[in-house]
Amino acid sequence: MNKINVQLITGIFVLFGIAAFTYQAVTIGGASIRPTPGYTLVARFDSISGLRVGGIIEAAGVRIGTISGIKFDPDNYKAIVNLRINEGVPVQQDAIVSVRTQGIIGEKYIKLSAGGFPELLTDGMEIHETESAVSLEELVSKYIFNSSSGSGSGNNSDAKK
Amino acid sequence: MTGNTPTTNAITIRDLVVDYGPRRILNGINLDVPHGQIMVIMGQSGAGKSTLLRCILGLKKPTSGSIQMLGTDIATASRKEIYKARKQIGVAFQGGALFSSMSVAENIQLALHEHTDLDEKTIQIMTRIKLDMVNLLEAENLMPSELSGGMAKRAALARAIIMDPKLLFFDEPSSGLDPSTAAELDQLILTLKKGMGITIVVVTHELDSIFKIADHIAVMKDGNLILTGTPQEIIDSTNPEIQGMLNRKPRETIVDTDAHLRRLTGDF
Amino acid sequence: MASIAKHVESLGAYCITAMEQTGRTFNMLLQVLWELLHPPYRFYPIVRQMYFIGARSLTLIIVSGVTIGMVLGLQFYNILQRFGSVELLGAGVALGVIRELGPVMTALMVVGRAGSSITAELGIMRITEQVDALECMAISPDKFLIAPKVVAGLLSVPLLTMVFDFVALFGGYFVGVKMFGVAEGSYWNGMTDAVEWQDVRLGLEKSFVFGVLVTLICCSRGFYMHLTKAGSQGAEGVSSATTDAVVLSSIAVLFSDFLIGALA
Amino acid sequence: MECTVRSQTGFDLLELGGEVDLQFSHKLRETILGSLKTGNPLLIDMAKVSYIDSSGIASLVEGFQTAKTSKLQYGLLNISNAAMQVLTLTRLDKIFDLHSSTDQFKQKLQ
Repeated sequence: MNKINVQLITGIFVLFGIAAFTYQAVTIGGASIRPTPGYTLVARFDSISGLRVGGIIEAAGVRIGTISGIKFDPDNYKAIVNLRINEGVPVQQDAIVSVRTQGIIGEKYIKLSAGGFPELLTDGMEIHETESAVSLEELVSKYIFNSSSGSGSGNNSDAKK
Repeated sequence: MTGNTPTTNAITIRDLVVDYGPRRILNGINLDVPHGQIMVIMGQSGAGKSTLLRCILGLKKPTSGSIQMLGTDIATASRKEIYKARKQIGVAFQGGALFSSMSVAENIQLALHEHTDLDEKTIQIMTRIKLDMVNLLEAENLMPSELSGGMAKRAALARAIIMDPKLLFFDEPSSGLDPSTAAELDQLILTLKKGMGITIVVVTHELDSIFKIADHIAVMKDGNLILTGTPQEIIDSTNPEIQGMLNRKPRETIVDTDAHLRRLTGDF
Repeated sequence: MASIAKHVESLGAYCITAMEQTGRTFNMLLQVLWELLHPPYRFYPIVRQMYFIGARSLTLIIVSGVTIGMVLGLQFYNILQRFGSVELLGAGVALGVIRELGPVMTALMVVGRAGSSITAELGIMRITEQVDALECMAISPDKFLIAPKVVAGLLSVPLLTMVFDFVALFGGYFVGVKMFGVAEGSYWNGMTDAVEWQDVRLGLEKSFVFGVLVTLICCSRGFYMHLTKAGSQGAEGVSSATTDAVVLSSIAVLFSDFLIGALA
Repeated sequence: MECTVRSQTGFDLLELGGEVDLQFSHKLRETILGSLKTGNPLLIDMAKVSYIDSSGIASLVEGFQTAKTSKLQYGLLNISNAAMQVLTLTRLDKIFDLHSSTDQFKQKLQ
């Protein structure tokens, strides 16, 4: 067996492996060497069931950020979600964030709807207008029992039975 | 080093006992191997020769007793001390035990690469000197699988003496070889003793070579050392077991027809 | 009664042997670590072993990776189609491969290809006195024989796993997008959205553990062959030690996969 | 091991003594090769060598080869018994230029 051959082939193998790893870690896994430029906003939800860290934030169907953290607020039993918004995306003070589902059983994501105020939110500020996750069971039961309350919007504390 | 007392012997063994489970393999061996001489340990297979050799080399821990080899007590020394002592010895194993993934030259150089920082050119010349001594220069770049039995034994010998050891062990140098190759190896062992002043321990059961090379002979039987002495003393010995070994008489001169027939047919 | 006692006895004997072997394997790990911390450090033997364990397994890994990716693509497509959510195909394939199948399949392939020959090689070195010869040359077999293999296993299995994952994703892509016409964007985006760094890390951690486990078990079965029943049986002993090593390391891979999954 | 080079008229004299073994032979090698680089013929006095192993011999051989390629005279002087045994064993006594006196070597230079 040729010495140079062994080293060359092993080198190629190592490079191939590292390249495959980098592809997975950076492109698919979403690990970034530097944090993407942007700013972080906070929002409180009654329920975010199904939402995960790393999930996407969309506006008008376009990805504009990621969910960078989820915490539980023990004082008033709410979920605190950190939203990492890409640079150059303005969020108005009265913008609305809502937890939505892709397809019927798909991933949960956050949808950002623009507000009308001219004032924009900056890093660390809170979005007050939130809509919680729509529970499929809730929808079904509403439909079946013809419940009188409105659409599956937030601030419903009877989501859990 | 433990017990670094100047002795006249390269190896001193006292009351060596080795048990394997309930079986006693070596039963109180006492043996002295003087510097610069050839000691042949002989005996039939199963007499405990290889176990004794493995104990001296530190490959097997004895149950009790002491083994002084070049000033180190192998039986009680730490791994580090044993390794230090082993750098002064060379071992040629029965089947050669050449590393099959390396060429003959790489096999021979291995210890130099591992233990010294000699220049590559020096190592190459040393390898060729040793290969020339065992008359194997043409096999330098062959792989062990391409060697004949005799060549493998000679390559193993070259590997054993590459570090210019003070003490050389040779396990069955002539077994499985044709008479002329065996005689060549015997001659080589004698040359090594004379030319380099190496103390040599040979383990064998081949009578022909024993009397050609030995300065001292130790005869083993069933885990005991029944006699040690010069070749002449062994020949003159009146011990019937030794005479039996030397003459290799047929087991029975008069065959008991009935008994033999019964043995063969298995009817009792 | 006597036969029951005999069975209990053989169970006990079996347990003792198993404990001894585990102990020896663990002891070997400690020896290797000790040797790795002490000079001289030699890198070429590790490269050589990586060539053998890693580079030479590459073809097998690529072929099996593509195949597994295609199978997953096919099966997931059939299931997801019933729920009308074929856009999750990418996510399904990626999560399945990166978290579970990649590390496990790669480790099993390495067991079959490299592990078995490690055991056979060391077993033959043991019965032909090559290990003793090393000892007598004052070269530590742990340093010279075992450590390069374990380090090469530790490095090669994760690298192979990454290659396996990579080609499996394309296998799924081929079936899902090219054969069944799932939208290309939804395949890759679904993957990107569903797979987190944590998933990649879990797969990577698993493969590191598998790499060490596989090489260590295979090394110890071959190297300590003389201490087992197989040791006195020559060539037949080598073959039974090899079989044992393959079975044992495969079980170890599957079981530790479960353990890591449960702990993570 | 002692290993010193002295300049003589027309050649260098390397005085070698003591035990030449694995530990010291690389120093011997460097000395020999270094001396040959100056372009002077080299005579190695081995009278005081009490022991020489094959690594020492290998260094002598390499020096000999280097001297030959640069067409320099290269001789060994007053070989001690210990060294002679090893040279005979390795059949190198017939290859090296062996001398019993400095004058003998000087004659060869002319």
